[in-house]
Amino acid sequence: MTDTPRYTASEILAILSSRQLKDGQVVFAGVGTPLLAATLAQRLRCPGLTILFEGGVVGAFVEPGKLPPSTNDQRCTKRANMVLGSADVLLLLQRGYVDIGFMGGAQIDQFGNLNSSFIGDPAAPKTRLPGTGGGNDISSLTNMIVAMKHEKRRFVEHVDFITSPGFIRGGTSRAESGLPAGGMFRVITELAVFGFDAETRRMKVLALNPGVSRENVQDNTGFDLVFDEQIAITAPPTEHELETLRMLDPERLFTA
Amino acid sequence: MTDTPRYTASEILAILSSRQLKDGQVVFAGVGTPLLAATLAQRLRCPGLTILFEGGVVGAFVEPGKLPPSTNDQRCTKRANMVLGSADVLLLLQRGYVDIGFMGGAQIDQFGNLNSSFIGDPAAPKTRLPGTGGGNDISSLTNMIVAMKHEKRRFVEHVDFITSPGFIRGGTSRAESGLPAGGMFRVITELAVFGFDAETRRMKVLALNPGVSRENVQDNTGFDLVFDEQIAITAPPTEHELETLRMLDPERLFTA
Amino acid sequence: MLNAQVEPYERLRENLSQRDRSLREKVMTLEEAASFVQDGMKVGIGGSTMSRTPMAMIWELVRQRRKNLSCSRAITSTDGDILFGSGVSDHIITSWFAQGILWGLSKVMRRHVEQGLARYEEWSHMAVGMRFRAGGMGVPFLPIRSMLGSGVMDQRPEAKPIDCPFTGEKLLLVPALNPDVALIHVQRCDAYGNAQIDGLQFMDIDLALAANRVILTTERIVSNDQIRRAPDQTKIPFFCVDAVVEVPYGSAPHECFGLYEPMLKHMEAYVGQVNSDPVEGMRDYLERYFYAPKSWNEYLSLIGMEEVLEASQRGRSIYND
Amino acid sequence: MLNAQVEPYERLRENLSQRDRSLREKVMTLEEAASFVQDGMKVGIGGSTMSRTPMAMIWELVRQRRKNLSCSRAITSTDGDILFGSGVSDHIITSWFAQGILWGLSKVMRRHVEQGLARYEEWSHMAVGMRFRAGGMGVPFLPIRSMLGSGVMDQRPEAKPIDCPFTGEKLLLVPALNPDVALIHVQRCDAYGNAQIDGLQFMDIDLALAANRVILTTERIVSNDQIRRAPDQTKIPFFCVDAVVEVPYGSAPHECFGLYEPMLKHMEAYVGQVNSDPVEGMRDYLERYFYAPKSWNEYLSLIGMEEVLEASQRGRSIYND
Repeated sequence: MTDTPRYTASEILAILSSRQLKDGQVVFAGVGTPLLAATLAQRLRCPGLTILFEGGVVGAFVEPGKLPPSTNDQRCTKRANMVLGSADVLLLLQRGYVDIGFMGGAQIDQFGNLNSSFIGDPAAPKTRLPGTGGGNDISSLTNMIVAMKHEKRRFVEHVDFITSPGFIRGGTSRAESGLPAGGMFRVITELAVFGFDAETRRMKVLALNPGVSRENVQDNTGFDLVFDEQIAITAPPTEHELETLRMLDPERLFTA
Repeated sequence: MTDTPRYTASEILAILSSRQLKDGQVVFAGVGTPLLAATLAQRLRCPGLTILFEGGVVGAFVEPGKLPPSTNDQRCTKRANMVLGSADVLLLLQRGYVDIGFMGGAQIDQFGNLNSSFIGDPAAPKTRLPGTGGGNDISSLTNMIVAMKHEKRRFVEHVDFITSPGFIRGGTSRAESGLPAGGMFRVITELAVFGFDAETRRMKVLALNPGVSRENVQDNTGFDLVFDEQIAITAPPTEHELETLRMLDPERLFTA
Repeated sequence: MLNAQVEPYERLRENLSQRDRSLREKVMTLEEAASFVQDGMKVGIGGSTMSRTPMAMIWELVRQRRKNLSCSRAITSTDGDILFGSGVSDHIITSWFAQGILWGLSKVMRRHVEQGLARYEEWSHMAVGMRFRAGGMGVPFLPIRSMLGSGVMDQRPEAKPIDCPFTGEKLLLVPALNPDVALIHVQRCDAYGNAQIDGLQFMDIDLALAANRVILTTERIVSNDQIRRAPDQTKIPFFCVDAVVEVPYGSAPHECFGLYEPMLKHMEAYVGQVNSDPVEGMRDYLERYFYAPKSWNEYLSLIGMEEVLEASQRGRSIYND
Repeated sequence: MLNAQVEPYERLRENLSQRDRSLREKVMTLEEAASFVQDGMKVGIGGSTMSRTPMAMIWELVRQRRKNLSCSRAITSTDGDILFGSGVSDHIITSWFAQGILWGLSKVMRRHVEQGLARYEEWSHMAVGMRFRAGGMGVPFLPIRSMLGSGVMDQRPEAKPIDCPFTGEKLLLVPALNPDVALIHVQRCDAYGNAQIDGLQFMDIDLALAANRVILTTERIVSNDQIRRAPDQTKIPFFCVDAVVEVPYGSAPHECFGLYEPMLKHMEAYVGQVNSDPVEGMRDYLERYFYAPKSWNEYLSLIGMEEVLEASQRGRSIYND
């Protein structure tokens, strides 16, 4: 495949994530790869994609080269349809107006639970991580896409702490915890695209990224992976995808 | 007292009501006499009086000759400091930002309870009145001044229905009902100014309007009145008060 | 049974997930928009008293002879008379119901309620607001500190007094109200339904978020670019909106902030007519102003050019120094 | 004991009735305004992450060596580092605490929390917002549908899971948060404290209503006439405000919507310095930028004219087509 353009792990993450979005969706995006991927989707295939940001923004069109350093910066409001309070934009999720929540992740487990609070015992943590932000609210209240780096220490059997709930302990435990709506939909890494089994709610591989083997993925994962019956191979990033991505983030803030 | 200017019952009601307000207060005013009296107080003695309206207005300065037909009309916003939602302006009362609530009344009882919902049995009413509007909220959440016409059928021992609570059944019954703050402060009529006993919470006459006798007041009241030990005689409206009032309401919408 | 009136969360979410919330043009006529309102539905009405009443949409529902609607509104004015008098509604949830403070009691309301032809369900004004707000937030209730100790509370078994689990204080929980459809009139919106409201917003934002469908009528449809130039002023996002209808003077004879004040001569004549005979007076008024005109513009011309222009002059003056 | 953190309603009302809420000028200096903040108080901080941070007021509190403040904020950035690192605060209630997504973890926060020098009390972002909102509404709690089933909820016995009395659904009641003082930075206000906020408002309106005292810092003090010309844009009414301080660039090195973006060179140098040595690096930074300057303007000149102007150029560009 000598014609395949060269790309970084961050770039394929952003591009494959953007492919998960559909035109017309209302997407609540976190900063970093999610924001970049949602903006990329808007430019490539989804002009009617509506992006919400935690800072209180509905329908932003972020400018190329002016990616905001957080979702609470004024750059997030560029050409927005509406600005509103931070709590109010989260309440839109609770009411059900949002199709997809789209976040990064520090640590994930087999049921799609995310940890961004503590490494080690929360009472005496090895590392105090930044915490949930809107992550807990978003993952509690809508369907989630998570884009994250694939490392063994990040893909664990059980997270040290559930910051943002996936399917909790699998099965029906999410609904029983008081979260009848939403749940993990996709996890995208530089190695593969994952979904979740409809019954057990365990993570499973849906597609391998180009040039990645089953063993590659399993070796980088801290629990036994389920593979879908028919594993697809994802098409590599196109020149057009890469060019557009690089136009959006010329300083490589999020695609280094 | 041949020098005393002539005035209508509505006019003395508005003027005596306006005298109850103090500069610097935050006053939640209903339409009609309250709005007119609060505006009059602003013009005469209280340039720092802040008027709130149910439609969602903070700090209005209503224009002479342009009295709004309701507190939900745009005229209420003239030279306002802030406009906000109708529920939000009522929440300011609940939080405690408002000094005085100021309303009219259709029917009142000895404990200052107001009825603007039903004459007769609520299940089969003789007359269905307009209802509470913000009245129940205002009287539940702050100190009240009520301006109303003095008629025997309006001043009753027990109202047919408590739309806007005064002291409920007197004593500590208001606080026990879940209303620890606020309560009736003054009732102003064309005959007298009333307060409420600190213990029994029964209505009592504080001052008689000029030319009005104790018997006049009692004869027009449907329950036995308590008279304060020292009954004052209210000073009659001044020329300046009347002129200003008539300038504000030249079409006599609320002072006929 | 009483609790049945609070929509279970899963049903609310299911309704919303079925709704097309994508960015799409949804401009249509009054006739087309009326199809969202079916007999027996719960209908939330925007504005308050005589302000930003979605009168053109109500006019259309009367013409299409909808019935048994359960309507809710902050404060109800002559719109409530029309809803009861036309037979469109037999149940109104509100805090105050008369034609306007200038005119005393509504004989139309009195006749319907006192004779048991229709129900006026009274809540405090804040309670109505908190019911829409709970609906808009996706929670089943909100706590308030009013209505306690009053007859208004005694009449409302739908609300639940509780002892606060944090402080032991008495509170009243008011149930969420999620209308099937909301009718809201605004100064301007784009073809997608991003709506900007000038001046008093009343309970319209909460109502728009709470309802399962929203019909917007608007004085003007503007470009999406114009909306994006002032995103602070957008009060209702497009994904809450299912229909956009451009209807200049769509609140007449009521007012629309910054554009026109109430058409008080028409209102006075109306009040005189229906209060002197709430049956025949109303029948005649509906025939003449609601059923007979061929279009909303013909209705406006019956109100009269002079009155419309004079109301506009007063309406615009709010922006004068 | 846990419930003791929710202010009883009677105490809230008593506090407010003692407060001078009259229409009066309240312009003062940073030094004077700081007197409203006493050691050990609960302090709510406006803005979010790097936006409309009331940095000048924080700077003054550090200079005056306040201590043991319990601070709350939507999202905490380098302001939190400064509060912990200076010893002003040993407890922060927030949903996210790092310097900014660009720089990874805050070594300052990690050192304080992991060594038990200070507490980071984590709530979900919406929960922080609903805690301020309950406080601003004068109710002891609000119900939410997030945090359930998570470790975040398990760590927060202050919140109460309940079965909804209307629907039987699981809900979480989050307790009202009424800070003793709120620090809020705005684009403009008048001498009375009527404040207008452009762009993102974050949780500042709820915070202002919830707090028992509010210190406003503002880029400009404008006339009351100017406020009254755009009452739609007023977000905080004067009677919530106890002090008004005019401080141009009062959020530096963070941003203020429409005026300046973050001063990222300064931020990067800061992050490099404190993360390489969270003790000495912080001590040196505070000495140089917080204790040494004679005035806020001198602090700004240490950040540097070029960086301030460049941030302003980027800030204003949000209004460019």
